[in-house]
Amino acid sequence: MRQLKYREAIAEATVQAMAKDPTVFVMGEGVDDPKGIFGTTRPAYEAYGDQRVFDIPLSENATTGWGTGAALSGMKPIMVHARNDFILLAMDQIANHAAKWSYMNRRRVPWTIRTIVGRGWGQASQHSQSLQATFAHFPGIKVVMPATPYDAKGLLLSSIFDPSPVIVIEHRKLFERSGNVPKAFYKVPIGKANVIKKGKDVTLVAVSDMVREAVQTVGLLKGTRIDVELIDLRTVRPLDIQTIIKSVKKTGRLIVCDTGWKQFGVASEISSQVAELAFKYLKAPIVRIGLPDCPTPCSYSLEKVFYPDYKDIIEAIKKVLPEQKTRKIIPYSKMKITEIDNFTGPF
Amino acid sequence: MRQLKYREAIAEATVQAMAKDPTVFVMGEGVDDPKGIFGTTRPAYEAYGDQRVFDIPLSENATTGWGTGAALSGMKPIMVHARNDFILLAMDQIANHAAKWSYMNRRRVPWTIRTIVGRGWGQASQHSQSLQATFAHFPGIKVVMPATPYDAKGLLLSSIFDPSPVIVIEHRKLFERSGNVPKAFYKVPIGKANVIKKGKDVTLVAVSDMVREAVQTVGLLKGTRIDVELIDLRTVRPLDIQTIIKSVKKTGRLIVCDTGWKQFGVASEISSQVAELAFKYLKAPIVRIGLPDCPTPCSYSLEKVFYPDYKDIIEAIKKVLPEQKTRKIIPYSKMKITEIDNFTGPF
Amino acid sequence: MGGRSLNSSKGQKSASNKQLVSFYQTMLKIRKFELKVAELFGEQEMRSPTHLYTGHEAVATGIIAALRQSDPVVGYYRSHGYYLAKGGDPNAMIAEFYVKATGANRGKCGSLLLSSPEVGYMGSTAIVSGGISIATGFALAAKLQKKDTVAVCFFGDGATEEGVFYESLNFAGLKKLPVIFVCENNFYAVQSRISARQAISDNIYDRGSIFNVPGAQIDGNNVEEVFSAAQKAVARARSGEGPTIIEAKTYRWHEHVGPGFDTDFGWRPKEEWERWKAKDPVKNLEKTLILNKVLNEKDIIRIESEIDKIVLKAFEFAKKSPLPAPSELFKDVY
Amino acid sequence: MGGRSLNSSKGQKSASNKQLVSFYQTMLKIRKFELKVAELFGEQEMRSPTHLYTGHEAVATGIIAALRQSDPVVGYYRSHGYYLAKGGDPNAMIAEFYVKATGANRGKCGSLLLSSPEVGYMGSTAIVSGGISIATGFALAAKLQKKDTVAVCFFGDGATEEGVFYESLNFAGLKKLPVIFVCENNFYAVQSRISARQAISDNIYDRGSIFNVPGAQIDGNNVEEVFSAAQKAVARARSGEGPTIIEAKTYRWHEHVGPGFDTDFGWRPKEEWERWKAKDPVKNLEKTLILNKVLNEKDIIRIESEIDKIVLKAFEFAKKSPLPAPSELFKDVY
Ligand SMILES: Cc1ncc(C[n+]2csc(CCOP(=O)(O)OP(=O)(O)O)c2C)c(N)n1
Ligand SMILES: Cc1ncc(C[n+]2csc(CCOP(=O)(O)OP(=O)(O)O)c2C)c(N)n1
Ligand SMILES: [Mg+2]
Ligand SMILES: [Mg+2]
Repeated sequence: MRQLKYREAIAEATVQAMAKDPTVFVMGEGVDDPKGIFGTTRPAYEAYGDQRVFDIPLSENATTGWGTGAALSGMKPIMVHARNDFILLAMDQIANHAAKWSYMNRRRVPWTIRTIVGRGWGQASQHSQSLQATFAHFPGIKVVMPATPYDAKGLLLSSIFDPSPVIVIEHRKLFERSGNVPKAFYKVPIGKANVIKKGKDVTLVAVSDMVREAVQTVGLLKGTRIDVELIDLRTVRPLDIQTIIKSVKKTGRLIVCDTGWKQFGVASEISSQVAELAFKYLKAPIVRIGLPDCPTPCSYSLEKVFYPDYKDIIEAIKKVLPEQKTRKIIPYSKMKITEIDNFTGPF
Repeated sequence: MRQLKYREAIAEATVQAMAKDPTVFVMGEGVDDPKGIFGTTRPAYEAYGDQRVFDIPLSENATTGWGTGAALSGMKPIMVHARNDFILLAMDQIANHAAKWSYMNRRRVPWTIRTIVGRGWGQASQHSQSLQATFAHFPGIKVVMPATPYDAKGLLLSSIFDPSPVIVIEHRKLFERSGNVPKAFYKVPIGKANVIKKGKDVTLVAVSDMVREAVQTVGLLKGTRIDVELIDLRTVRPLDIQTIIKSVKKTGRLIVCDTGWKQFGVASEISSQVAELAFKYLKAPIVRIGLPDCPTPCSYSLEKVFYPDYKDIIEAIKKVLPEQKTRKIIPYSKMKITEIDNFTGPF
Repeated sequence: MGGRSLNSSKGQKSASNKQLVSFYQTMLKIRKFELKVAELFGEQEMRSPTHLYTGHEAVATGIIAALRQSDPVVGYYRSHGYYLAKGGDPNAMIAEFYVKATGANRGKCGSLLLSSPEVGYMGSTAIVSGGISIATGFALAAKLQKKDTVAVCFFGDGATEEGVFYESLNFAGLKKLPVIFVCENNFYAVQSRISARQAISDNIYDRGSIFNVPGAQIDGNNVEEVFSAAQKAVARARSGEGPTIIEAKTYRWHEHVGPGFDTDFGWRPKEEWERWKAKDPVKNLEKTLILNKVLNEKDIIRIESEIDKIVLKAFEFAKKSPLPAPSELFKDVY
Repeated sequence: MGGRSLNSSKGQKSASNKQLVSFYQTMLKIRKFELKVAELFGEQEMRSPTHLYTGHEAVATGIIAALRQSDPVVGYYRSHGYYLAKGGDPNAMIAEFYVKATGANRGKCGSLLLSSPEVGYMGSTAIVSGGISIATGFALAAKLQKKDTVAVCFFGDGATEEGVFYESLNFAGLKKLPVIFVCENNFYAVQSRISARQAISDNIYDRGSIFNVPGAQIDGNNVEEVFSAAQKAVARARSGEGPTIIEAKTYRWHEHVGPGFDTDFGWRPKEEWERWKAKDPVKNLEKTLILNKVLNEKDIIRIESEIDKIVLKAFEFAKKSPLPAPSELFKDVY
C-alpha cells in the first residue's frame, strides 16, 4: 500500500476536502508559507490560491469567532494553530460560544480547528502542552487525536465535514512518521476507538503519540506470555467507552496512557467510567499514565523524567498482572528500543 | 457564635486582609458599586477608598496580566469576576503565564482571583458554568471552593496570603446562607478537606454548593441505618486525596458530588485516584454525581433535570449499599425538603 | 475617516414618511412589550436575567431598517429590540421569556440569549464582546462567497474594552469586510461609568481609524439619524468598500438587569435620568410625526391598540404554552 | 500625540561619548554571543527553540540604557538582547542554552524563556503578546506603591494584532501608568508579512492615540535615536505623565527560529536582506565612533577581545556544567 508521512496525509486530506467542497477554506498564521505548519497547508495553497488558503493576523480569540460566523453562513472553515497552547487565548469563543451555539440557536457550527502538541527538544512550558482534557470538558465540542498517518487523513476529513465544531489535536512527534494512506477520499469515524491488536491479559488504551510508545512496548513484550489488547482511542470526545468496556470485560485489567497531564485528564475520565461501568470485571487497579504534576521543563535531562515511555507502561503491566505472567520480561538494558528520538529542532 | 452570611464573610475577609496588609488591593468590574459583586467588595471600598478598591475596564485577559505584574512587584491583588464563565477569556494569562511563572522564573505570583458560579433562575449556558476542572488541570494554579460562610472567609484569607496564584470559586446559591463566622482573622488551610460528619457506611465527598445538597441528604436519611461520612472537599487543587482514601478504607464505598460537568471533571479525578490507591478496599463501584453532558438550559423545567439533587445522591446510596441497608429510606414524596430554592433573580 | 460622521453621502436617503411610520411602529412595539415585561416581571414566571432595552429603541430600529432580512445580525443580552426589529415572532419571544417549549429558543435561552435565525437575528451573547468576531465571520463568509450580504453586530460601550473588538476591527479593515459595528454607548456597564473604564471615553466611533475603519458618532435617540448613518454604512459595505463603526449615544432607562431603576438606590443622578427621559426616542418621533401631520391622534390610537393586541396575544400564547419536556435537555447539543 | 515623534523634549539628552562606547560594548556583546550560538547550534547541545536577535541589537541596548536596573523589563522569546543589556550573567545565559543546572533558569527555560529577575529582566514569554499586560501590571504596582519605577515591555509587530495589546493600552492610558511599550517592528511574524496581517501596517506607534498613549516611530537600527526616544518616554513615565509606545523599525537577519536564513529558501528577497544588512546597527555605530575619533582601531580590537573572552568563558562554563538532576523536576511549581 501507498506510504505517506503523517504531515503529508494531513496535507492530502486538506486538498481533497477543498476539491470536493468549495465551501472548505483554510485560515491561519503562516498557512501560505512554504515552511508554515510543517508543510501541511502549502499544497492546498498551491492548488487553490490565496482566496481559499490565507494568512491572518495573530488574534486567536477573534479568529475562532470569524470561523464560527463563517461556519454559520454555510462555509467549512479550517483554522490552523501551530501549537494548542495558543488556543487558550480562544477559550471564550471555543467554550462559551461555539460549544453552545447549536444548543442555544439550533444552528450548527461546522468548523475545524487543527492544532498541534509540541514535545521534546526543549519546547518548554508554553509550547508543549497537550490540552485535550481542557477542550473535551465542554459538551458541544468534539476532540480527535490521530495517532497514525491513516487516521490523520481520515479523521481530518471527518472533522471538516462534521456538522459540529471539532478540534483536531495533532502531535509534532508524529509528523515525520510514515504509514499506509489510501489515495482515495475516506473518512475515519469520529467517536470510534480502534482496536489495534487483540489480546486477553490486559487492555492498554493510548492516545495520540502514546500510541506510538504503546506499539513499541507491545513489540518489546514479544517473547513474554503477555497478551496485550491495544486500543487507540482516536477520539477524546465523544468517548468510545463501549469499546474499552468490552475489552476490560475480557481482560479485567486496564492501563490508560495519555499525552496530557494525568490530573484532571483524559486517563482519569476513562478510568472513572470503567470503574463505574465495569467494576466487577476489574481484577486489578486501573493505572493511568500521563504527565506528572508540573509544567514542562526545557532541559532534555528533565524531559526524560517528565515524559512517560515504554518503561512506565511496562511497570504498569507488572503492577496489574500477576508475577508469573511478567516473569519473562527482560531487563530494560537488554531491550532493543526502536523508537529513537531523532528530532533536531529548531522548533 | 456569631452568624454571618456567606457574602458577608467574604466582605469581612477582604476588609481584614486589607487592614492587615497594605499591599492587598481589589480590582474588578463594579467592585466599587453599592450592588456590585453582591455586596462583597463595597465594605472594603468604603473602608479603603478608590486607591485600593477600584473599577477596571472589561478586559479579563489583560486584567489577569496586570494582576501578575502587580503580584510580582510585591502586591497582593484580588481580582473579582462576577461569573467564572468570564475568565475563560483570561485562560492564556492564567494557564500559560501565571501557572508557569514560578517554575520558569523562580518568582512567585501571589494573586487571588475571586469568581462565582451562577446557578438556576435561568442563568442559561453562559452564566452558570462551574469550571473548576478546567483551571485545576494546570499545575501552578490552586483552586478552592468554599461551601460555608466559615470557609468563605477562611479560605479567602488563605488565598490572599498564599504565595501562589489561587482561584477562589464561590457559588451564587450560597451567598445568602448564614453560618458561624468568628470575628477574628483566621485561615482555613488550602489543600485540606473537611470531614463534616463521621460515618462508617459510605463516603460522600461534595464540592461547593453540592455540600449544601449533601448535608440536606444526610438529614433526610436520619432514621435509616445509613451512616454517611460526609467530606467537604474545600480545595480542588491541590487535592486532599489522603483524607478521602482514609475514609474509603473505612467505608469501602464512595460517592462524589461535583457542581461541574461530570465528564472530565473533578469527580472523575477523585474516582480514578481512589480506584488506583484504594482499589482493594472498594466494595462497590464509585458513583460520580455531576452535570449531564449538555450546556445549561434556561427553563426551570429543564434546570430541574439538569441539576443533581438529594434524589441523585440517595439513588447513588441505594446503588452502593446492600438492599438491607437502604430498605428504610422513605419515599421521596414523604421527605421533608428543607432546601427550597427561593432565589428570585434578576441575576 | 475618523470624523464625527462619514464623509461620503452615498446611499444616503432620508427616510420617507411611510418609513418613519414603520419605524414608529417598531419602536412602539419594542417599548410596549418591555413595559408589559416590566409590569409582569414580579410574578416570577419569566425566570431569566432580563435586560430591558427601553431608551435604546431607535438604535435597533434605525439600523435594522437599512438591512435586508437575509443580512445576519448578532446582538447581545439586551436583545429584545434586535429580535423584534428584525421581524422575529412576538409570540415566540414572550414564550421564550416564560421559558416555554414554544419559545424562540425552546426555553433554552430566556431573555438574554434570544435569537431568531429564520429572520436573520442569528444570536445573542451574554459574554460582553462575544458577538463581534462572529459577525465579522459572517462578513468574511459573504466576501468569500461573493455575496453582497452585510453583517451587523450590536454591542455596548463596555464591549469596546475587550481586545477582541480591536482584533476584529483590524481584520475587517484589512479584508474590507462588509460588517457594521454598532456600539450602543449608554455610558454605563452595569453600574460602572465609562470614564472609570476608558482612557478616552468620547471616541468609540474613532477607534477604527487606526485600522482603516471609518466611524460615525450619532444621536442614538434619533431614529432618522440612526437610519441615515446605517444607510451610508450599508451602502459602503455592499459596494465592497468595507466596514464601518457606528457609535450611537443613548441611555438605558432601567437598571442593568431587571425592571427596577438605578435611581431607586441613588446610584444615578435623578437629573441625568430626567434629562435623557426627555429625549425619549419613541415619544419624540411621535411628536414629529404629529407635527408634520404624517399621523394624527387617531392614527396613534389605532397603532397603539394594534400593538396592544399583539402584546396581549403574545403573553396569552406564552402563558398557556407548555414548559419544555425533560427529553429536550439533550437535544441540539451537537 | 500621535505624531511620528514625541513633542516634548523633556528628559532628552543626547548620549555622551562614554555612553556611546558602552552601547557599542553591549551591542557587540549581544552580536558576538549570538554568532557563537549560531556557529555551535548544529552540535545539538543547545536544545531549545532559539530565536536570534541579530539585527535588533540597538533596540534592547538603547531602551534599557535609559532605565535603572531596578526598573522591571518583560521580553519575548527573542530574549538574548534584553537579558544581556539588562546586565544578566553571561555564564548563566549560555548555561541555560545548554539547558544546564547552572543556567539562568536552571534548565527549565532554554533560550526562549530566559530571564534574570535579579537584574530586573523579569521574564520572557513564548506566547505572542503575553508580556504586555504583565509589564502593565508592574507599572500598576509602581503607581499603587507610589514608586517612580518604570516598566518596559518588548514585543514584535505580530503582538500588536492581539487584543491584549489594546486592552493594556486603554488601561495604561486611563491610569497614566509608568510603562513603555516597545514594539520591534521587523515587518515579519515568522514568515508572514505585516501587510498580510494588519489593516494599516505603518502606524503601530500611533495605535495608542485612541487611548491617550502617545507614540514615536523611530529607526531601531540607530541606538542614539532609540536611546533618545527611550529617555523621553522614561522621563514622561517617571514624572507621572503616563505611558508611551515606541515603535522601533528594525530587521531580523536570521530565520524566525534557528541559525539559518529566510533567504536560503527564497522566501525573502535577497535585495531586502542586503539593504538591511547595510544598516547593521553594530557596524554603523562602530563607524561613527571611529569617524568621531571616540575610538580607534586599537580600542575596537581591545573591546572585541574582551568580549571574545567573556563569550569563550561562558561557553566553557556552560559546557562543563551539569545537567539538572531529576529532583529539579518538581521544584518551584508553586
Ligand atoms: C466578558 C464579560 N465580562 C463581564 C461580564 C459581566 N457583565 C454583564 S453585562 C456587563 C456590562 C456591559 O456593558 P455594556 O457593554 O456597555 O452594555 P450595556 O449593558 O450598557 O448595554 C458586564 C460587565 C460579561 N457578561 N462578560
Ligand atoms: C499567541 C501566539 N500565537 C502564535 C504563536 C506562534 N508564533 C511564534 S513567534 C510568531 C511570530 C511573532 O512575530 P512578531 O511578534 O512580529 O515577533 P518577531 O518574531 O518578528 O520578533 C508566531 C506567530 C505564538 N507563539 N503565540
Ligand atoms: Mg453600556
Ligand atoms: Mg516581527
